Amino acid sequence: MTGSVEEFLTARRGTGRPLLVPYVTAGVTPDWTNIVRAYADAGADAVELGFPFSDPMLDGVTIQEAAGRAIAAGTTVRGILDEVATLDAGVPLIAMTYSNLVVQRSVAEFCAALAASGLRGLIVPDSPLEEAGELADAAADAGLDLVLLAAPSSSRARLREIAERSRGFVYALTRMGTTGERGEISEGAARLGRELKELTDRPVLFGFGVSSPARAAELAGHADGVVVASALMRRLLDGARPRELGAYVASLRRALDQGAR
Amino acid sequence: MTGSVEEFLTARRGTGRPLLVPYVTAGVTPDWTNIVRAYADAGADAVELGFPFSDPMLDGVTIQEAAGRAIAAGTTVRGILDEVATLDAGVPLIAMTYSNLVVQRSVAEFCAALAASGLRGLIVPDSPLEEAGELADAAADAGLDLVLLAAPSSSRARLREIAERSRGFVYALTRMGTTGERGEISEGAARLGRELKELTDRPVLFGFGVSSPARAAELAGHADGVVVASALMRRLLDGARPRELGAYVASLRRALDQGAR
Amino acid sequence: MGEMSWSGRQGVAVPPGARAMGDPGATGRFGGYGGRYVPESLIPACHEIEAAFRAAWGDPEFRGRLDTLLRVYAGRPTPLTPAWRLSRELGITLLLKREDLVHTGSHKINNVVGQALLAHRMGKERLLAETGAGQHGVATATAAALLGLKATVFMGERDIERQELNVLRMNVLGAEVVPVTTGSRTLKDACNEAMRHWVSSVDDSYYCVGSVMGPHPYPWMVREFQRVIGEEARAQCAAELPVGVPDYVVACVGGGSNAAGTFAGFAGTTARLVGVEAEGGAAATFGRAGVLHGFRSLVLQDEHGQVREAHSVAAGLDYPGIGPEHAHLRDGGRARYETVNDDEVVKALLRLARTEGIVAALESSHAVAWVIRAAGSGEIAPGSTVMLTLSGRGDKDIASIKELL
Amino acid sequence: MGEMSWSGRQGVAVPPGARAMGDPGATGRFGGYGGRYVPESLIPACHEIEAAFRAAWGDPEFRGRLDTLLRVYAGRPTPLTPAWRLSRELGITLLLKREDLVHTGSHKINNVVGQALLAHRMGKERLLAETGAGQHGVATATAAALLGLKATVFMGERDIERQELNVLRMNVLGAEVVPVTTGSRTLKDACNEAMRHWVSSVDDSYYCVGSVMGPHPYPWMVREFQRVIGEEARAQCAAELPVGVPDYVVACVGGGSNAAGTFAGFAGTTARLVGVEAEGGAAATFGRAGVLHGFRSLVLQDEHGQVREAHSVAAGLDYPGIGPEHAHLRDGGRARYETVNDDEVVKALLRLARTEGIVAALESSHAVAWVIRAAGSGEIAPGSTVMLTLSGRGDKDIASIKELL
Ligand SMILES: Cc1ncc(COP(=O)(O)O)c(C=O)c1O
Ligand SMILES: Cc1ncc(COP(=O)(O)O)c(C=O)c1O
Repeated sequence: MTGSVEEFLTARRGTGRPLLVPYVTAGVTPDWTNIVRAYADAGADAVELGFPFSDPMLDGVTIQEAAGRAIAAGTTVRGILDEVATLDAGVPLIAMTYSNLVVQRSVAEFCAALAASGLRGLIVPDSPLEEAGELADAAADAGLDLVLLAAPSSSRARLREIAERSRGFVYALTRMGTTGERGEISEGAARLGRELKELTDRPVLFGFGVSSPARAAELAGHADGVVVASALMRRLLDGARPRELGAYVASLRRALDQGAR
Repeated sequence: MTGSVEEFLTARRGTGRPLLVPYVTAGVTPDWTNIVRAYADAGADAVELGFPFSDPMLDGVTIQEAAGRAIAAGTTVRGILDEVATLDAGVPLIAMTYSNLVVQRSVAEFCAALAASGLRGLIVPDSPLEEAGELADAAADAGLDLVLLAAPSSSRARLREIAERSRGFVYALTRMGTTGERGEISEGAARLGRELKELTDRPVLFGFGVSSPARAAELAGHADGVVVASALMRRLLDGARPRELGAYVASLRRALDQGAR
Repeated sequence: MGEMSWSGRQGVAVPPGARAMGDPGATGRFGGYGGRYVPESLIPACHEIEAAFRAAWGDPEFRGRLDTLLRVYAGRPTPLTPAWRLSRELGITLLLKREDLVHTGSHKINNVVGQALLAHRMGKERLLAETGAGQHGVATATAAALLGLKATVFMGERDIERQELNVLRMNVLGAEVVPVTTGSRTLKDACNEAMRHWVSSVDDSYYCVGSVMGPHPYPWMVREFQRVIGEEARAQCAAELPVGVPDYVVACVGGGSNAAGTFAGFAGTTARLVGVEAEGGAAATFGRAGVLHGFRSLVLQDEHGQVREAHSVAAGLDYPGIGPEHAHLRDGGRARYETVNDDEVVKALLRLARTEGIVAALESSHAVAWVIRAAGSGEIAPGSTVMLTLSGRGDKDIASIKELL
Repeated sequence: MGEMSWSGRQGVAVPPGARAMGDPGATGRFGGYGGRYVPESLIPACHEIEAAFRAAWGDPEFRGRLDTLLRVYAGRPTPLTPAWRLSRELGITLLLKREDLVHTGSHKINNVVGQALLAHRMGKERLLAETGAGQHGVATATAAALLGLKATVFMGERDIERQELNVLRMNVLGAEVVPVTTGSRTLKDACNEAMRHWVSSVDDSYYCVGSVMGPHPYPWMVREFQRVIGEEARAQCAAELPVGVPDYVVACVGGGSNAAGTFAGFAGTTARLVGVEAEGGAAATFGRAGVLHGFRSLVLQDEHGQVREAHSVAAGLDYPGIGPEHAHLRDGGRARYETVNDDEVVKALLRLARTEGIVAALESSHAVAWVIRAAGSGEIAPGSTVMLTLSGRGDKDIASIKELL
């Protein structure tokens, strides 16, 4: 697999099918890399890889718990990168983590290490536009796509800037809240998707609260696809094996494909 | 028995023997009047009768407990007086109680009731010189001797006034403290006895902490006799019957008489 | 908030005002009440204290020292806070004199700093005190630490259980807390025990009485040390209120020290003075004349003259007597005394907490409860101004009202 | 007492002084620290708050209201109390800025009254807050009650156990206390949870941050609301001290709000500024640069960037970060940061209680412990003058130090 996240996703979008990006917390189980492979095999267009952090401010209980498990199991950035280096999933891998892990040495070093291991993108939810400048440069230098988040509360002016400065895709939050399955998709989600689509040609993906195949299909109708995290991680915490998680991703894939028809 | 406490005690003193005034809390047992009789039979020169009060500020634990028992058993001033009226002990009975019981209706009424029941004297430890004026008049009118207390802390001028205004005898406190057997007899006791004896011809009796026959004899050497309370009440609370209390008074009597020889 | 105007001009100098509550003279009599009903052994000490207090009170250096300590150490003057939201709900103007804000959390410190300075001046080494709610004990332990004196505090076993926090505070401050196991095991018995101990240690110990009670000069002296509450409040009202004087001046009454200090500042004005007692300890309402703890006053007692145990949710009001001057003010009609029950008190505490963010002591909440009731019934006319002394903060009571939430 | 002269001229007007700790501008940067590291969802709220604060802070009516509330409601100015006996023992002049005397018992109220007024002005209905020791939670519940707002307070389960009294106080004040069961179950996790809740309720809820932390404008705004401590103290020192300025200005540091407010008053003077952290939560000493709870600063973390749990006997100092401005002051050498251990702290609490009759909070006792150590070692030269901010009272800690007596 070559090319940037954005090139890859844009190409996939071109096939007319909504994009699907499932999430896994790196290190949450010893065989987590198998989960990545299972996602890819089940039709994921990219995989979001959570680098666990002790204080995940924007995560709900499910992903908090997954991160807690991974940290307790000794997961480190270095360890994840070593495993990623040997993992060829066939789709782009996008790191998602919090600023504190990114700034440890320097953002340039962090981005370079990610790229060297084969990661193609980066999401840092507590690094909004005004703090992302240096990071965006470092990511660009390393050849990583820095994905920015857009929220229902963002003004049109901010959305314009986010759409312009985001790389890979634009991560549209379905609602005001943390990750997690509970809570309604805000009415603003459709509006947010529409506005972003007006503002940019980049892929726009919805994330947060995509709790079922039906919900995924519905949301994909307002944008280019979805990111699914807590619904998968809850199943994993409840004991699901990579194969079962893959099957769930496949069911999401089917729902998206049918919804798009 | 006729005459005032003072006449009675002065006459007894004339026989050359130290005076002995044992104490009992009225109502502490159903047969408390037998204790009074046993005291008299054992050689008491007068008996101090405690009218129990809920808040006996100048009493130590032993007499507090005796008072508590008596009150719990339903003892009232009226009830005590009714029993006293039928009790001819052959020696003067002196009431000892706190101001609150004395002022209930009027001090005149209280004194008259005491006298009517045959009591001859009254001790009110929380009624010092400056508060005793009205009470002294009422007692005099009723024919009761109002006994005043003198303390080691009293100035010579106060002692003079106390000695002058006390009736029956002068109650000299052996020490600064409450009733009770514990605690040393203060060095000032001898001085206090001496000073009072210089100031008055009235009998001077020591009270507080007269905890043994030996102590009684020693103290009597500095004055005209002793009041013994806690040592008796402790025995009573420990289960002693009137006969045994009488025997203890007899032992005090013997010690005093021997000490005087 | 904000509907009621409030300039915030506080802490103004106290004007020398009408001193209607005056010197009770050598006999310490307030009408027929007061006096010095203590054993002869204590009479010299009472004389000595009276003489020392008269000298100190007339000595500008002593007054200056006391004043400095009250300001620089204890945090006076305390503000007069409008109860903005509760006032609106009740249709009156309710002003709170914030004794809850002084060091140690109640008005007791005003008195104790004064007495401790006096004891120090008299060369005493130890302070003795009785305590009910523990506030006076904490204040005494505090002043003892400040002046390098020892402190021994007598406290009923029942109060020790109810006010554990304050017991621990006294321990932390280095004071010895002596549990009193006699009688009702509350304040009344702690007073007896403190008196007994005082008799035997009067040479080096000073008995620091916690309210306007005890033998002369205590009721007078404690009122004088608490007068600062009323004088500050009077000056603050003068500066803040259109008419200068409130219609009502209200305070809770246990022994009656916060009320006496408050009333002293307003006795010479047109304000109606109201003392509020706990229903289960309402000596002014249900008491008869008697003698307890060294003074003559109204006392809760049975028909035979045995003193009753008081019962109140507020340990500091669990006292069967009332300061002698209050009995006198009642007889003369200058002040009136009302009662409220435990239930009203707890409700009042919660209501003030939730309308004003002020958690008052259960004792102080008695005054609040009466104002709520009287404003509700129209007894306090709509539009009236009420100055209420909030004698202390409720932290000490939180554990005991927990179950009632 | 009395060897040290003290005129008692307190509460003087605060002079407009050198404002060395200034406005961090639109980006909220203190050198390399600070910023606004929050999810995009919260950015509009942060902008809105910054704009509202800038407008309010420049609005005399808002300032007047805040000033009135601080004085008439919260009990400001607080006195500057000479620690007479401890000073003599240590051979220095130790002055205590008495934040323990303000309403609710700690400096937290200064900030909260300010933020609550701001939230009210912004039309918000609810205050959200995190709390460690519970003091900030109590202050928030208090201000919410005062202004008729709702309050939801997030508190770690471990702190709920340690500071039960404060939980009950919040309940009495009508606030909802939400136990936080994640992570170390202390302040850090309560912050995370408050942030998460804020994201989902940002329309009607205002996040009332409890220290100089969080995204811009909080660290700056909270310091400005706490500046009153330093400015009062500065004016009081000017009025009382021969040289006008103390040699040392010392405060404990959890997030760092009482220290920041104190330092702000003295930054433009020659005083040496010392922040004292708990050994087990000493981000300024043992931390590395990182990003936590929305700001960049020094953070206790392992080699991999996972944030460590702080450990201190003082719940309010159990925080693995430090306000960004402190990190900047440290880097620039304008302030230094020291650590003391739990044992020294408990000893210091008892020593102050027994020499001055002041039971300080465990948090505040950190500052006292350092002064005792530094005066003992000669690091603070004999004869020096030390101004120490006593951030709060120790009543909340009494139960937890019980075993240590
Ligand atoms: C807060 C508070 N208020 C009132 C009282 C009652 O005392 P007084 O009637 O003397 O003011 C107490 C007594 O402990 C108290 O702690
Ligand atoms: C009394 C007291 N002091 C200090 C602190 C620490 O906070 P900061 O460093 O923000 O002043 C706290 C926090 O709860 C506290 O309660």
